[in-house]
Amino acid sequence: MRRLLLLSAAMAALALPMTAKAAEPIKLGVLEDQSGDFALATIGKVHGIQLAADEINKAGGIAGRPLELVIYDTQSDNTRFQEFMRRVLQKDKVDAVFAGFSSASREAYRPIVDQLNGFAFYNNQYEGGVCDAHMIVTGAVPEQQFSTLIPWMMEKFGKKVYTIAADYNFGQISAEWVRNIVKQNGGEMVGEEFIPLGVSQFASTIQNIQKAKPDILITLLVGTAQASYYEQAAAANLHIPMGSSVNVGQAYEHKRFKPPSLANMYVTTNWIEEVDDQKSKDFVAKWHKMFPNEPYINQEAENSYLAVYLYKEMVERAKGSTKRDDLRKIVDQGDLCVDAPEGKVCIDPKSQHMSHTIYLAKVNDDHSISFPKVWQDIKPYWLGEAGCDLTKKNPNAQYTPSNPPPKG
Amino acid sequence: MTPLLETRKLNKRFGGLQVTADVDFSLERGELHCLIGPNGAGKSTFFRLILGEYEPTSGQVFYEGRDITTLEPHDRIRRGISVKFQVPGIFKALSVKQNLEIALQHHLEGHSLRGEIGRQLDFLNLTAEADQAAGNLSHGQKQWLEIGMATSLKPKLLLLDEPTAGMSPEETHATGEMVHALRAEGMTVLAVEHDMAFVRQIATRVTVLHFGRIFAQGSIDEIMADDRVAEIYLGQGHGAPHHA
Amino acid sequence: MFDAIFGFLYQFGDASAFLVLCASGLAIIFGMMGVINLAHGEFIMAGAYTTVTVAKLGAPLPLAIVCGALFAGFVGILLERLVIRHLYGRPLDTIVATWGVSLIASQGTLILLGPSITDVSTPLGSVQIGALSYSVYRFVLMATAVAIIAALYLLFNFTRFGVLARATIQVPDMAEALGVNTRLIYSLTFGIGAALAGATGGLYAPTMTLVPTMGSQFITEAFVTVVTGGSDVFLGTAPAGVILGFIRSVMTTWEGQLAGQIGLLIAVIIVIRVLPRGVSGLILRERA
Amino acid sequence: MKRRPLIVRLLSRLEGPQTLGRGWRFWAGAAIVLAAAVVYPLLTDSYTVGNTVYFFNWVFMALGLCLIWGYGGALSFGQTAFFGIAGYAYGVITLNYGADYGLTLWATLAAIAVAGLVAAILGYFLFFGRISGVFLGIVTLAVTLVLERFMAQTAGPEWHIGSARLNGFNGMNGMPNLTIPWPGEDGSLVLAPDLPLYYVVLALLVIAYLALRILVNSSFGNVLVAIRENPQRATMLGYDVRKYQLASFVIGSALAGLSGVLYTTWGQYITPSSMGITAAALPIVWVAVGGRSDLTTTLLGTILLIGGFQALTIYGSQYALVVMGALLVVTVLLAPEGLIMALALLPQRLLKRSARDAT
Repeated sequence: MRRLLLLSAAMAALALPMTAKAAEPIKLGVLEDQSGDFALATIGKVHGIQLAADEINKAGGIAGRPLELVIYDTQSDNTRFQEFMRRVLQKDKVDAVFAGFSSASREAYRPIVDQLNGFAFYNNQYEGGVCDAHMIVTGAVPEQQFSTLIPWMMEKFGKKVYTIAADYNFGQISAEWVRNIVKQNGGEMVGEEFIPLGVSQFASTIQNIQKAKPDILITLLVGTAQASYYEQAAAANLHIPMGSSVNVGQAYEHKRFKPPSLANMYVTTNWIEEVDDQKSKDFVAKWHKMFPNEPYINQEAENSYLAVYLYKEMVERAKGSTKRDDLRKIVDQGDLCVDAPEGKVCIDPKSQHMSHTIYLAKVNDDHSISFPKVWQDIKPYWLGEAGCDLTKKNPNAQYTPSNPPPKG
Repeated sequence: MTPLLETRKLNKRFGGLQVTADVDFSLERGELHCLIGPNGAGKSTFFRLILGEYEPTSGQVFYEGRDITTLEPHDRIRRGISVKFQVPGIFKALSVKQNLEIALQHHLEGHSLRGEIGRQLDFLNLTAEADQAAGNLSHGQKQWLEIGMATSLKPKLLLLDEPTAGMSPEETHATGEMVHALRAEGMTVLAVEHDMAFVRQIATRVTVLHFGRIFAQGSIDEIMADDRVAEIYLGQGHGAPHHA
Repeated sequence: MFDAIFGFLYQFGDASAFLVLCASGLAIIFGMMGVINLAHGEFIMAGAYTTVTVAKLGAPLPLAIVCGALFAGFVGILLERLVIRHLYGRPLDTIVATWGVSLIASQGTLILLGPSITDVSTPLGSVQIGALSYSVYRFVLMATAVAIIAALYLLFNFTRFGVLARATIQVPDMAEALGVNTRLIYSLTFGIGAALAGATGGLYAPTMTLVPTMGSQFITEAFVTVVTGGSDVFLGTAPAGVILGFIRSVMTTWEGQLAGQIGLLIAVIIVIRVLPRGVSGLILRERA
Repeated sequence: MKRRPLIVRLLSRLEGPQTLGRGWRFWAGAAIVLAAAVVYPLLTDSYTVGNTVYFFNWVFMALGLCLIWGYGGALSFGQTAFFGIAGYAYGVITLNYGADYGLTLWATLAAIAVAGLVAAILGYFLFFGRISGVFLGIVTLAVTLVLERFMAQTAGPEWHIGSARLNGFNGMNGMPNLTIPWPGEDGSLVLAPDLPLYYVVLALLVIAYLALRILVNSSFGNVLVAIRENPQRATMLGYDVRKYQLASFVIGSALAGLSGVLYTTWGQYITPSSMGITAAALPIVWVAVGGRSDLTTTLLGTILLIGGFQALTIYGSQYALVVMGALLVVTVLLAPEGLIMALALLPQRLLKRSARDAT
């Protein structure tokens, strides 16, 4: 009897640290722009993370540990990202950070993540090329969006392409992708124009396009100012089929602008709220239950949502460890996937970017959305092929097609 | 011997308006020269031309025989010209002491600077107000402070633009004494003045400007005796030189 | 050839109209009253939001724009009473105050009305001229710019208020002595400036996306134009708008949008260097 | 009469009519504050230390603006231009030549020199062109905006200086931290945003502050305030106003450059938006709210405001910007001479009032 008591006491003693550990929450830092220029597209990202965390905690947390969010508003201001990335990593001591909308903000915090040896998730579609072991990217990249969009449109509308793009990294690099893919598919660039951020008047651009008479217009315009283009083009009676990788899926212009200014635009996105299959419907329903007056659930919101589940998957497969090295070992196994609203998506070990289901969304005259085509499991192939292999070495750099990783 | 200051055919036109016309003026060393004339006769403009604040439309300014027409204002000051403006030009927010220090620190520093400031304060009897903001001084005190600053530069030529404007007769007289004292120190003085009592008190020579031209020149008595001068003042209605 | 020329003229007119419109309100507030109003963009935003809201209630666009202007004007007068009034003679402090106001306005709008509101589409359709088609509404904007400048000219030169306002602003004490209610004049003048900003917002609302931070898209151009113009609204702002509009459209057609923007700014730097008192300074000197 | 040695004369300039605070009380207080600043990083965590360094980084730009605007009376709206130029210059140099042999220190000096040089050229153009008042503000603003918009579009690989890519709007990153040669196994000490960097920046701050105090209380400072008060009179006392304004502009801009370098090394990142209109407005706000007419109030005000704004953003969520705005408006209305200045003058005023009541 006495022995048994002793035994049980011993067991309790053994169990105690376990349970204590179990109770201790896993902390996720969340740095997103909830005010300022980008708020429009990013408030949903925070909600996505909150929704996922809520579900996970209701279901018993990650490896038995509850998920705790540490959220800061970065005000669309790069310096805030620098301040708060240090804060979440050093003061709040979070296990991982979900951060950033604009590429500039990502580049602003990346050195700090590397320096403090943190682990960050960038849940945003972007110009691609970040080869950094401290980063997981769940957003779509150009090769996923353009290798699908451009050939399909050239097939349908013709081979003369005109690009207007925001005059900064995203626009310039995306335009480079368009150029290359058009060439590969035997098309012709009849024009390319770069618009400085913040420009809201497009008289000259519209004329140039009219003169060039393209079959397809690729619009890579970014920011609320440049979005004015569509209204102004429509008013000038410019109705060329448009293709884009940023519109609709991010700032839901089709909901905000009066029809038909966006009519006949084709966008490749890895998910938007209009996707009509049961899974997406349920997801949207869950969402609106928690955030009844969400104006729109965009692809970045879905990326952020699935990122939380991706992290859960990693940690649980790493037997509850949240150490970056342990988690990267899981990534290296090459079969790290989650089941997202858009379907099954997996992480590519070489680049730590994510494969996606790519939906071709067509904006109709009444700005309703239809999906002429869906591509399953489109891989972020470029970085890996170009020579970024994080399983071997970590250059902490961002590459572009015209500035690829050094060979060898 | 070359005159201290000389202007040749000095013209200033603002658009269509001729403010000074072919002014040939010369000032000998040691003079106490008064410049009078009805309002708008171009007296202040003439000062600004001498100081280099305005660029003449045509003509030249000579100082100690050297052509200074194209010289920057501060260079002219450094060559020994100094001015006291009509509206007291002082540093209102700064203390009286500091006002003087800024004027004196050109050629003095350390103990000698502090000593000279003290001397000046006595001379201007502003010792009591030394640490007050210059803006709080009475009008007359402001005038004197500025004269003090202007003379601290030890100029050869001192320009006074209505030094007694707004002063009581007593203050005006005291100012007159001050001017004589300065002359005794070897300064040449050119003053724009309306108060004929003051002019009589100090002037060794008087020049009358009218419509930007030199209208008459001579001793105070000659000018007083000149009916044409009386006319232009009467013609203009006010500011007539009252025979003192 | 014709297309090229007409196309350029259209761009030129369009750019000038934009500059004149977004500067006119500021020209009065800054040019006449010397208040550096960094919240100018937020007045424009207020005008745009009001216009769109009213239009969505079914009012015809012109009426909606008038409402936008009135609302902005009202807010302007309010601001003048509460804040600006205490800052006359301290132009540099108005920078800080109005910057604060603009922060409150844009973030407040975000909190109250959300990150964006749906706009109204551009009226009047398009017209084919030569090979190119143009938005008719842009021509309306150009015409309006001219009309507004003309109206201001009449207001400030031929109405009692205008004369009093100019008197007040040039020689406050004198006006005071003459028994003019200078405080009223000031707030009215400020109100007019704000109303013009509001009108600008209303006019461009159908051509732009409406977000709380939209004001920032106008502010730089507005200041640049006003300062190039100098203190006089009519002899300054209008010509400056035209000149800068010309430079911008030339640079844009020649080298693209970036060149247009940078060209604009560099032109301003040079103009100020050559004419420290702005274009109106030059014109006034010539007239004198 | 024999002149006192230079050092004594300099020290005697530490206090004077142009600066608040004199006598042993003030300096004792200052010593206590400094002591606290030296000790406290040992009592707190490395985040707070790094974050405090971040606050300090900006103060140099504010002090520079205080000199140009508060003392010289010339409002520059474009100090961020020099901040950015120096930041990029540091990036270009270090990305090309690395961080060994204390090179980052030379890079820092070079970057500041570049900023100063640009300021000298621009300043010559401005002040010798007799541009003043608001026009000065707008021109300097235009300059910084031109730089921002130009840099924003330099994303392509063709935009590089040596092996350093400008990298457009995304900004330039990966430049090394400040690194000083140090006896030890790897022969150098990397100043990551932690204790060592803290002490270096603190030292720089103390030096800059004291040096500026000496400067503004010197004859140079006298002339500077004279120009602010009445440029015509200053000219008519034989001073070349333009030269003094230019000098203060260059010194102030060099300090902005120092801020730029420190910021760049702190986050190993510099971006065009640090030259944008918002960034450009901030220093003016700090200086104006702190109290532009004095170095001490500017120093305290700047740190207080940056820290306060950050705190607001952390705890005030989306209302942060609204509160900030309100704060600015209220300050300008209730404490025109600046928040800190108002506090500094409060005691005297109370004394005055009580004196008045007594009589």
